[in-house]
Amino acid sequence: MSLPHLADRAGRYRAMRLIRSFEELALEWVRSGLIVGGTHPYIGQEAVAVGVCAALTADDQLTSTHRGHGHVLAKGADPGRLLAELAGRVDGLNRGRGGSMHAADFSLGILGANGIVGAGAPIAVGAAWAAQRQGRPRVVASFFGDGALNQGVLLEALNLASIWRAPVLFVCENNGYATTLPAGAAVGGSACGRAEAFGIPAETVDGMDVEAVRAAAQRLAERARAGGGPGFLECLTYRFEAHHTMERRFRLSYRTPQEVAAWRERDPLVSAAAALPPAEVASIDADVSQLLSLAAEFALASAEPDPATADDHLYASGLRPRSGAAL
Amino acid sequence: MSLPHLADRAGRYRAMRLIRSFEELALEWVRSGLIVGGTHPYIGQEAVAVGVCAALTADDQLTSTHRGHGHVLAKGADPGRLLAELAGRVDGLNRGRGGSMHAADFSLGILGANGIVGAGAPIAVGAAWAAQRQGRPRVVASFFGDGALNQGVLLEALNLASIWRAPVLFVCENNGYATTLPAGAAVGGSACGRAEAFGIPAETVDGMDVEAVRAAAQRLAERARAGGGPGFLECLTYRFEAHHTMERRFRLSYRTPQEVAAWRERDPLVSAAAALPPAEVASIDADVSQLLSLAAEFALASAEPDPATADDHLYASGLRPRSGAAL
Amino acid sequence: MTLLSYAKAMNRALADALAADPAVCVFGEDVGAGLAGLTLGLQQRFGAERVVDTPLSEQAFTSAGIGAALAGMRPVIELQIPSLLFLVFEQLANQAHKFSLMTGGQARVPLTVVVPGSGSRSGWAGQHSDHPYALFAHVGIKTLVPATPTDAYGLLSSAIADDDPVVLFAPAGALGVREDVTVPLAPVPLGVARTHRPGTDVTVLSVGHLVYQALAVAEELADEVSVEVLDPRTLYPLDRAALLASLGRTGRLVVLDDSNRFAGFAAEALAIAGEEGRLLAPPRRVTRPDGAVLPFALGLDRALQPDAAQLRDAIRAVMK
Amino acid sequence: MTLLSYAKAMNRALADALAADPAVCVFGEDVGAGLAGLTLGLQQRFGAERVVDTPLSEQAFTSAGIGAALAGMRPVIELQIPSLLFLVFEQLANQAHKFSLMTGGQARVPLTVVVPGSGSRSGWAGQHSDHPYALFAHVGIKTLVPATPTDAYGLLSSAIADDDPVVLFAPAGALGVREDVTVPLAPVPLGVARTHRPGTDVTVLSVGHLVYQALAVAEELADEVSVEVLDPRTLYPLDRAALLASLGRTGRLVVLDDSNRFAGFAAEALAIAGEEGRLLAPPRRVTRPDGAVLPFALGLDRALQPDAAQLRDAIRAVMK
Ligand SMILES: Cc1ncc(C[n+]2csc(CCOP(=O)(O)OP(=O)(O)O)c2C)c(N)n1
Ligand SMILES: Cc1ncc(C[n+]2csc(CCOP(=O)(O)OP(=O)(O)O)c2C)c(N)n1
Ligand SMILES: [Mg+2]
Ligand SMILES: [Mg+2]
Repeated sequence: MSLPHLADRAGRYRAMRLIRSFEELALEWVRSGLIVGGTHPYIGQEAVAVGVCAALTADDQLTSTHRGHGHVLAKGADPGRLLAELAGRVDGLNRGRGGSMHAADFSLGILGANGIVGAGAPIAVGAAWAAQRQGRPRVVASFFGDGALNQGVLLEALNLASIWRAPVLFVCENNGYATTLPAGAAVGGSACGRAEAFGIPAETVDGMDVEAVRAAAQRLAERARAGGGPGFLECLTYRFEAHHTMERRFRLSYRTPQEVAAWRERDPLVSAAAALPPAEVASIDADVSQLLSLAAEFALASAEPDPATADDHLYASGLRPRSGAAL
Repeated sequence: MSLPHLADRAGRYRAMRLIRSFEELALEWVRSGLIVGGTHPYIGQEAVAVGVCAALTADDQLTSTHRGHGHVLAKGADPGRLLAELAGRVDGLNRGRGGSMHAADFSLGILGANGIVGAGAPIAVGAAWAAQRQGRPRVVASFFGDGALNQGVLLEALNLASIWRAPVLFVCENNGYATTLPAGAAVGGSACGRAEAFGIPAETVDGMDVEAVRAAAQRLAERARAGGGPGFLECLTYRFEAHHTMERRFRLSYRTPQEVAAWRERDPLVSAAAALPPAEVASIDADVSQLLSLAAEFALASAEPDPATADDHLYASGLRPRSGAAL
Repeated sequence: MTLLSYAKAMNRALADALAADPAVCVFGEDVGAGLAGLTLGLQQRFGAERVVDTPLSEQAFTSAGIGAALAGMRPVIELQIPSLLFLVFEQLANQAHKFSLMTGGQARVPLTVVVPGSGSRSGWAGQHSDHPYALFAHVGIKTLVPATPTDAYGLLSSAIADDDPVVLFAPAGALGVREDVTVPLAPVPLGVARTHRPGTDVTVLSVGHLVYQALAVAEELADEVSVEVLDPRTLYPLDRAALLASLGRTGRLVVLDDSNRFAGFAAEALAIAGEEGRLLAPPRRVTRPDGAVLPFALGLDRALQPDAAQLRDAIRAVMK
Repeated sequence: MTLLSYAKAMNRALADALAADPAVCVFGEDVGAGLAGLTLGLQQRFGAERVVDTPLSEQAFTSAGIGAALAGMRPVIELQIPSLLFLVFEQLANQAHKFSLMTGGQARVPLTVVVPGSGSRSGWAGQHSDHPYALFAHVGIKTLVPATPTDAYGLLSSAIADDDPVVLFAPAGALGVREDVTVPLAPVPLGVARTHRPGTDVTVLSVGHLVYQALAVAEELADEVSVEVLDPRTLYPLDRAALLASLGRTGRLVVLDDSNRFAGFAAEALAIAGEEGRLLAPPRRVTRPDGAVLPFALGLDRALQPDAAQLRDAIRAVMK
């Protein structure tokens, strides 16, 4: 059974709105210093996370990226706990230890954002392989960007998934750029062509259309769940904001204002909202806004971790490392 | 101008015979203990090294593999110095420092065998990129096996070569196995399909037919030399011997005797010899045999390196490392 | 008398772990054929789905091991060459090691990486002869170097049962050792050193196959000096208490360590001795040189590894 | 008065090298945009064929740098994150470092790898906050950690001119430093330490940005103790003579080192002091903990890095 909160169009619009508003709030918190270190905003790409997660069940898992808030929220993570994590508080998803780039909620099958481009894909393959062995009907979705298409380990992972027929849904969020480098200048051949070359069926969809993403993801996920092996979905999308909040400090010209404006015209929230009665949209928006107020309150109320606990959790076995202070 | 010693059929047969006989001699030397550590015999694959090198000029370069003797000899390295290297002597190509897996002759454009599968390919791309920058009409051939098709760095290298239009000739020696693992079980999709997916033109040839290999290599090399970008050549071949001489100690069953026998029927030397007058073949064989006697004499006459020089050449800048002995 | 070889002991530890726990599985190249000894016969016994022959994709299959570990498995990764650890350094140091802390304790990565045949294999040259255990200890990954068959059995068993990533080096120089096993094979706890020979004048802290060199030299010099031979077994976390206790008895330290000298394991042992020990003489290291790359020719290969003469000199130096 | 920032000094060293030698070239991500400062304006000046924006293929472009170096170029590789050094460990430790010896001196690999922003960047969490310089020193790759703008200029210049592979760490904690430059910028030879402050009681050997912490604490304690602040600048090959000379003056050692403690740089310094120095008191290390992974929350991140209070304690401990 697919995730209840994404079961219908209203739910999916709601999730997209939640991600958008969450990310806007996060931008504010970066500006005000509540979030230290900055974030990679997901704004513009919401239809991908929501469309893909709409094809997943609660037991399904995912691996995410440096630009992970959308995936984490779409799979159902608590926005208050995610916000608390970004602010480095003890009630954060990772107890304040992970921050934006490592946000995870294992109880929901969210195996973590990852700071290393491409690193999530082979982890997803291993988790999917384990599910096969354990006889679970589980699919593992692995999100990554166009830049990750050139990471060796991701390419190796495509092959492993293919020969193992592992139930992985590879989701390439092609937003046209790896930081400042255009995908066209970086990627020889095409995303889908690569996947197919490893023996993996691949489709390209409009990543600004949540329903199109969902439909394609559903096909590939069900195929994988039925033992048909991995699938690959390229979602053509765009990030409306900077690569990273820090980018604002630079004067960069890798994208023209015209290009950004043209993509903003295709805002996935606008088209998703258009399919719903305006009153329902307004009520969802109001709901989300309230939810985020509560999330912000929750995060602000949460304490900063005690420095004395800085190396807690370093070893799962409980081993305590030797301190770095003089004797 | 292509390498003079490989300019005609007789020269190519001669080179194949040299490799075959060299490898047989090396097997003897492994058995007798003159070569320590063993070798990865090239026997059966001679047509690939010779066919490809026949498409190269003296200024062209190559990167080789753990199974590298054939490549090194085909490009023109002195068999006596290669043998001395395998025996760890001071007159070896690498002064006895490299052995089988690192044999190199930079004066001939042989950038080295390599102990790490796949590692040569990106090195070839960099050398080819440099040639482009320096305005030299140079092609760099990069040999690797079917097993290397699953190394991330090699896949990354295909992409780099493609977007840089680097003059690289990628040569996949598909001998059907990576040690004991059949290529069919390891490689999702096909070798050529992968190269094409990165935007690189690719061909498969009969790797037991030196003339077919040469013709295809010539096409791709000339294209690359003319600025047309990299090419990929899959050569279907077979190793007649064990993966490594050490394998003889194990009772392995990954290849049936029937399969080995069927491929031995297609011995590339036999077909190459058939295209020449028998008298010429006999005279070449006698020549090669004498050449190898001299090579063996040369190698045996060469001294073992002085242990006091063990860390010579560690730093090209001449820095001497601190010893590991107590003060 | 049952003579158990080191290689067989590891094979048995893995077999016992596979038999005892369905979560244990193996990834590696040619593990079906058991070329490296570790997995000999295990694919036949436990199936190709648990003892998995992988393509030459060390990075992806090591990461897949991490993913499987996150999903409840206890994967054992076999790497054929010590330097393949360099190839998967990102996966081990940046992913496996960091998951627990970065997720605030949500995740554990019980992954064991085994290199059967670390250090020089005689004639395999520069890229196949590394002994990079100090790198893992520095990064903070549990690092084991068993010297004897029973320790190989016991430490590999404990590694697989451990909830953190562990790297186990089986030195090529010890793989052929055989031991007369009198008591049942049993797990050996991580982080506990072993005294192979008690002594009162000098502590020789020796790693892996060099334990045998230390014992031989200790015996040879027995009339001259009383040498205590201590084997850390686990390099990280190191049994500092055992080292300091031994130094408390002897007051003198020589470390015998087949890895590069600079910032290696021996450096750490000397640092600990300097901070916490009370030494009667300056300590000594016998190691590979700084930045060592082992040359191919056997005489050169040997010249860069610690030898008995160097150890004798070092012992005599600290006794002066 | 010209105030030169650390980031600008590196940028200028690279620009001067590109201008002086057509063999110098740059590979890296977003080097055209100059996001990390190192390459700012250089693609515009020297062209996209010499300052090359690469795809996210660190392993291949680092290896391509090796290939280009073998073909006569002097490539500079920029890596955006310190842990990307883990990703290319095979390429650096097993290929670049070994080529010269393995080919018997036929080949040289003049490759420079620069990480602008090593160590903690405050808020970048576990996978972006490493300071893994000891790994490279252990392996034997020339390892530089400049502390000041003029040293950043001088060491980067020397690295590019050197015929061996070099890794240069530019600590995030030093990138913002500005220096009043009075003499012309010039190369700084590798392997030569620098005394930032002379003293007679304690040698504080401090690495990178921590030099400033050492100087501040030395000043603060000036009435109490005379601290000599020594900066190795090159961690490997280390200027042992300078360290031993300083210890000859002071007889006491504290090492301040922002990397993991176990088998780190500080361990090597203590080992050398133990072997060759004559110490009046047990030496001390102030480092990150063993196996450190920096947590995200700023207070936790800071808690795992060496701080002034720890340094003060250490200095007082060796003075006791
Ligand atoms: C292996 C690796 N290389 C470089 C980086 C630095 N980096 C972080 S995000 C990024 C661009 C990623 O592009 P893409 O995969 O297209 O994802 P997007 O940012 O567009 O979502 C880079 C270069 C990294 N984190 N990991
Ligand atoms: C990256 C890497 N993984 C594993 C090995 C060990 N190894 C050496 S050769 C080999 C098989 C290579 O197969 P292939 O590429 O097909 O070449 P072939 O031996 O068939 O010529 C393996 C696994 C290695 N040297 N490098
Ligand atoms: Mg992108
Ligand atoms: Mg093969």
